[in-house]
Amino acid sequence: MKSYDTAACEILKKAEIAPGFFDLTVSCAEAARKARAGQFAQFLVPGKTLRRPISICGIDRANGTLRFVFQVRGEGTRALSLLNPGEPVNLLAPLGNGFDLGDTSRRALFVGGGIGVPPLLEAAKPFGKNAVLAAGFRSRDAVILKDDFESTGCETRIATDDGSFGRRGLVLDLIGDLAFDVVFACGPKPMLRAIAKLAAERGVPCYVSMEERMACGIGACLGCAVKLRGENGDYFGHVCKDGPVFDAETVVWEE
Amino acid sequence: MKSYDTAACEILKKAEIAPGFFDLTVSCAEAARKARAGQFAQFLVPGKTLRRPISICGIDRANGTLRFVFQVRGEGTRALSLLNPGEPVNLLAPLGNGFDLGDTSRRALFVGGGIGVPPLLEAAKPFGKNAVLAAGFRSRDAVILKDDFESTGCETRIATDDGSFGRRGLVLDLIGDLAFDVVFACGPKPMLRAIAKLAAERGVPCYVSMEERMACGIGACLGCAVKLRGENGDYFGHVCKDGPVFDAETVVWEE
Amino acid sequence: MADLQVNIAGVTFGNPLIAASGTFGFGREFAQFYPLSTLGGVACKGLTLRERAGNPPPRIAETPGGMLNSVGLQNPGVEHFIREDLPWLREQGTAVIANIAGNTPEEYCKMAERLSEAEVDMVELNISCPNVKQGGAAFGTSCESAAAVTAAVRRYCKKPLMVKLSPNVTDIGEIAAAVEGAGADALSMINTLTGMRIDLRTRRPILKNNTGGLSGPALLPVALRMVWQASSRVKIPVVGLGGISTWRDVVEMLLAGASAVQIGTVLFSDPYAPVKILEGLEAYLNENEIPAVSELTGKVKPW
Amino acid sequence: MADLQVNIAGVTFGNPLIAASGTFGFGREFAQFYPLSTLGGVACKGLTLRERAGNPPPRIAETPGGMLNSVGLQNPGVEHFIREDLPWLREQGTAVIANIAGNTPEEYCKMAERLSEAEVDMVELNISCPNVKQGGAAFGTSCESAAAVTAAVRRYCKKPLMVKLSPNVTDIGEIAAAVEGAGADALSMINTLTGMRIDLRTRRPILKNNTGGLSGPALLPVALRMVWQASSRVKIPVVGLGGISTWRDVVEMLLAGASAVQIGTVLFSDPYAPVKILEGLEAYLNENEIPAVSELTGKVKPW
Ligand SMILES: Cc1cc2nc3c(=O)[nH]c(=O)nc-3n(C[C@H](O)[C@H](O)[C@H](O)COP(=O)(O)OP(=O)(O)OC[C@H]3O[C@@H](n4cnc5c(N)ncnc54)[C@H](O)[C@@H]3O)c2cc1C
Ligand SMILES: Cc1cc2nc3c(=O)[nH]c(=O)nc-3n(C[C@H](O)[C@H](O)[C@H](O)COP(=O)(O)OP(=O)(O)OC[C@H]3O[C@@H](n4cnc5c(N)ncnc54)[C@H](O)[C@@H]3O)c2cc1C
Ligand SMILES: Cc1cc2nc3c(=O)[nH]c(=O)nc-3n(C[C@H](O)[C@H](O)[C@H](O)COP(=O)(O)O)c2cc1C
Ligand SMILES: Cc1cc2nc3c(=O)[nH]c(=O)nc-3n(C[C@H](O)[C@H](O)[C@H](O)COP(=O)(O)O)c2cc1C
Ligand code: FES
Ligand code: FES
Repeated sequence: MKSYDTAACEILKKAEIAPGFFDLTVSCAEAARKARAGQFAQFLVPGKTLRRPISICGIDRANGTLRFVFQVRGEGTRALSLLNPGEPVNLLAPLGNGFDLGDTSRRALFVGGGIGVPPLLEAAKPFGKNAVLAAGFRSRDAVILKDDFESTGCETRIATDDGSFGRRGLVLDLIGDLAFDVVFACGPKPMLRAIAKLAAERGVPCYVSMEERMACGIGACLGCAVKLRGENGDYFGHVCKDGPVFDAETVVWEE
Repeated sequence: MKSYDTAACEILKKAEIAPGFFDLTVSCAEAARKARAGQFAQFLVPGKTLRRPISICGIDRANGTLRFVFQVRGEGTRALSLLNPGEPVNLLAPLGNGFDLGDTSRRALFVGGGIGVPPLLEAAKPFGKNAVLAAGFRSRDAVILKDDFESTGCETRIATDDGSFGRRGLVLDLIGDLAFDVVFACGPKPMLRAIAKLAAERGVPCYVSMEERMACGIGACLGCAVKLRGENGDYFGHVCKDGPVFDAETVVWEE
Repeated sequence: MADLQVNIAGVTFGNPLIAASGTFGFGREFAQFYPLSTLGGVACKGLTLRERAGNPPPRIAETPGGMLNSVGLQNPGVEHFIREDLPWLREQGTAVIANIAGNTPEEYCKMAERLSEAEVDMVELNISCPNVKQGGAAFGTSCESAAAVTAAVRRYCKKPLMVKLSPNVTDIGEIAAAVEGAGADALSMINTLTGMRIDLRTRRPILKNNTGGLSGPALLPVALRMVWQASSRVKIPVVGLGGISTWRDVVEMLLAGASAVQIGTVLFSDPYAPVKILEGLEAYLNENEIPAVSELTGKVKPW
Repeated sequence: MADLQVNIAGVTFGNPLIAASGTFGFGREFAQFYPLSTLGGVACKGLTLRERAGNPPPRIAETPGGMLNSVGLQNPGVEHFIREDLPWLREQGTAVIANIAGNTPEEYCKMAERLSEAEVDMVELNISCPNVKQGGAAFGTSCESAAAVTAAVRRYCKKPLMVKLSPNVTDIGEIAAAVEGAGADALSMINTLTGMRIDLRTRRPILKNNTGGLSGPALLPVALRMVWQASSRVKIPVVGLGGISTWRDVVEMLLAGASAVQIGTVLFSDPYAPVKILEGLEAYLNENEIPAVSELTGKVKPW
């Protein structure tokens, strides 16, 4: 019956992997057992009305742990960044649909922008050398998880806004020459819209992980709406239940 | 100009001296230097709108520390009881008027009910052997600070509601035979009212430390009203500024 | 063991905890945490005559001690509910309350008529939703319109009729009395207070709807005051809600005059809240030797 | 360096932070923490024509993210203020706002007349205090009475006249427009929302007055919404307050339409809040290269 953990889990490891970017390993055996790449957790922040959604970056079923990488954006993520190993944390996980990886012998392109990169790591693993990551960051010191991707066999191509690392410019500039059979993307909406367009032009399936402000995280409050294309016209689906991963073709890319 | 600390002070010691009664030693040199017996501090409780008033139980100017003894009554005091040595705590102190001890060669009677006992300790010290404490507690395991009073030279007489320690009954029952020149009291209102009446009958000055729900703690919000007798009739004074210690004769003992 | 059962307008609830409309969907999502029979009842997501898409996102904003929502009554319509959701929910061993909202009295009446044939235990008239441009807010904020829509629906509704009041009014007692006079069998209160948040970076309201409804603990003292004021004006039972998050809040609400309570926003920080609140409530009743929870209703002694 | 100065109805404030009436006394208690010139202005404790004893205690109750008070306008009367408190406060280098409350329009007028001769910079008409049994609440909760008392006072008041609105109303925009029409030079909003808490042990309301006024962070989203609604209805400046506790809250309030802000309850948890808020506000303006704080007013772009 009970399919989520809300019990207090324990922080096992914490590291600041780039200024303002934190890497947490949490002990939560039940959630780890059920989790798949692309799902997320809702973190309770003491004193806050709403939980904070953070994507699962790594799943270690053997050790019963989940890994999360997040950026401090406001009070809630700041509070989470102050938690230390040994301390309890309450999370509701795993939530959402996760990536449908399909045939992992396909050439898979992973496209990530900034804090959109971590949710892709666990999905890239099974593709091994068939995966390429094209990732964009603000600058050299905001580059995260490059080694993690490379250690799964994945090729990495990096762009930075200021050219301080990799190529100067946008993620899209990194992939003009690449051949791929499927795309998995996470990052700012304009980036997702652009990659969705490119994939559509090439006739390649594209899966995007979306963000929206959430309350319940389980599909009950209808808070996290995203406009989707349906058989009978556009409608509002929900990131926490129908997503966070959507087939890019079903998303209505407004503005 | 600045006459209170609001800076973060550090908890140096914590002990649970009876079930639900906590004894905190806080490092706060400036407040310790200024404090006198009977004054109080306003403790900030993270996540709560209002600070919690707790009386000063001990002053150690040499070490720059204050001692507080409090009972867990609700969420705020529970949160304070979870603080540990080494952790910071934000307090505004010293506040209020404190006891005017006067001539310490007088025979002083200290009357305390339950958690009303701690504020009397620092006041009893200068009276040494001239002091007697009459204190009432719920039961044996709620008896606190007896040794502390005795080590100042003070005689102690204890009553418990259930007779499990000392005499069974009320504090007032402990003092029928005593001779005294001045009374200092702190505890539940009915107890204060009774002791005020007794002192008035014997023509002895009586000082009572009162409680009221507070917001600012410094006399600005007029929240902590207490009805006092004035030259032009009754009026509302304020526990945090005019008190917490009042001459019992000026208090309007209603109900 | 204390008796937790309460009766509101002829409907028996196994205990006084009801899930608040819009925070519990049609119950399915929460059924993975515990049997829905844990709850005395479930007030379903607000229904409209036809399917509604709801407002564009963002629909959620956090506030100190609370949150704003501008979901805007996204729902599949009353027929879909009766066909697809009700049969399942009916089987869960909890009382079912259908919450309805309309743009015109006629829409309300049609829904009430349709639901009168369905297996719901009670109809909750949402005359207070602040997110719908026309109708919703207006009905609940004047005595005349609140009474008019209640009276109209009363004629079509064969189920016990509970009217849910808006707190965005000058005099809640007056509205409560007007709605009682128009034939309501019970009141539920309060719905959300209208609020706003602004994003400093974009200088735009966080909610695409600009404003939204405030719910959560921040609301509790206002809800308690209004339940106290309204329940002293009417004879029909009042179901109290707004910011309840602990069993102590439940007891306060009952003392203030409520016969049962609803809980909403607390479910988002703790989906298991109903289980914990019930445990606390039972322990409180037993420790204080209060034989039935219904004895608490309205027992506050004002000064 | 950004220009922090703002002008409200002809009065210059060194910065947009004003202490809210009733939370700052007449300033003396806070002068031990920092010079009062830290603040742009001080709104004094609400004054009545004659001394008032205020309500019996308890007067304070905590709520989630907020608090209730039922102080009930305890004050020494307008003459005593002018004689004993104003001369000192006048010397502190901050603008002085006299907040007045009356039971009848005549009382308001007498006070306004008397204060017109005194060294205050502005008069703030409290038509919203919910704690006074007669008068107070009524004036602020209908357009007619709000306009009537404003118009009456306007004739006697030679100082800039700011009217402080109550949030306990159905349509704040309507009241704001009525008060502007009656001659107000500025609006301040919001006063407290009426709330209640009950003591489980005694089963009595915690406040001896049964109900009290809700203030503190819980109120912020309601205040922002009302300031936004009212400022879009009137041309006179609006001073925004209600639950402000950080510099970010101040910026939101200014964007929503306020020309200056007041802070109250935050002073109780942190008496140094004004110093910290100002630091944050200045840093924000400088980082974003906003030359004057007054440029933020009303800059929210609704969807
Ligand atoms: C499915 C999903 C997965 C996510 N995964 C990650 C991740 O792996 N790493 C990471 O760093 N961030 C991730 N985010 C974004 C993260 O949730 C926000 O940065 C975080 O909620 C901000 O909280 P705050 O208190 O620090 O900020 P505040 O701005 O103070 O938060 C205020 C409110 O807005 C909400 N909010 C603010 N920004 C966002 C946002 N971008 N998305 C959703 N809600 C927001 C908060 O949850 C909160 O309710 C994810 C978001 C979603 C929806
Ligand atoms: C001048 C003064 C000195 C005090 N000294 C001590 C002391 O030395 N040791 C000790 O254990 N207690 C002392 N108290 C009582 C102590 O302040 C309360 O027990 C405490 O505030 C309860 O907070 P809570 O969050 O645990 O309870 P809650 O009931 O959850 O508190 C809710 C609100 O009510 C207020 N409140 C509740 N009870 C009291 C009370 N009795 N007096 C004032 N406010 C109250 C709280 O401060 C808070 O604002 C003193 C009170 C005053 C006024
Ligand atoms: C996301 C959300 C959606 C809501 N939808 C509805 C609704 O459809 N119909 C309704 O009557 N109330 C609706 N409400 C209001 C709640 O039922 C309830 O009145 C309010 O949230 C206060 O209770 P709470 O503080 O316990 O959440 C909604 C509230 C929230 C938070
Ligand atoms: C203890 C207290 C006393 C108050 N007294 C007055 C008053 O005398 N006159 C008045 O206009 N407002 C009074 N108020 C209301 C405040 O000025 C302010 O409108 C309200 O508290 C909301 O702001 P805040 O959330 O920043 O405190 C009082 C508020 C508090 C908390
Ligand atoms: S957050 Fe509630 S439906 Fe997605
Ligand atoms: S608590 Fe503010 S005057 Fe005493």
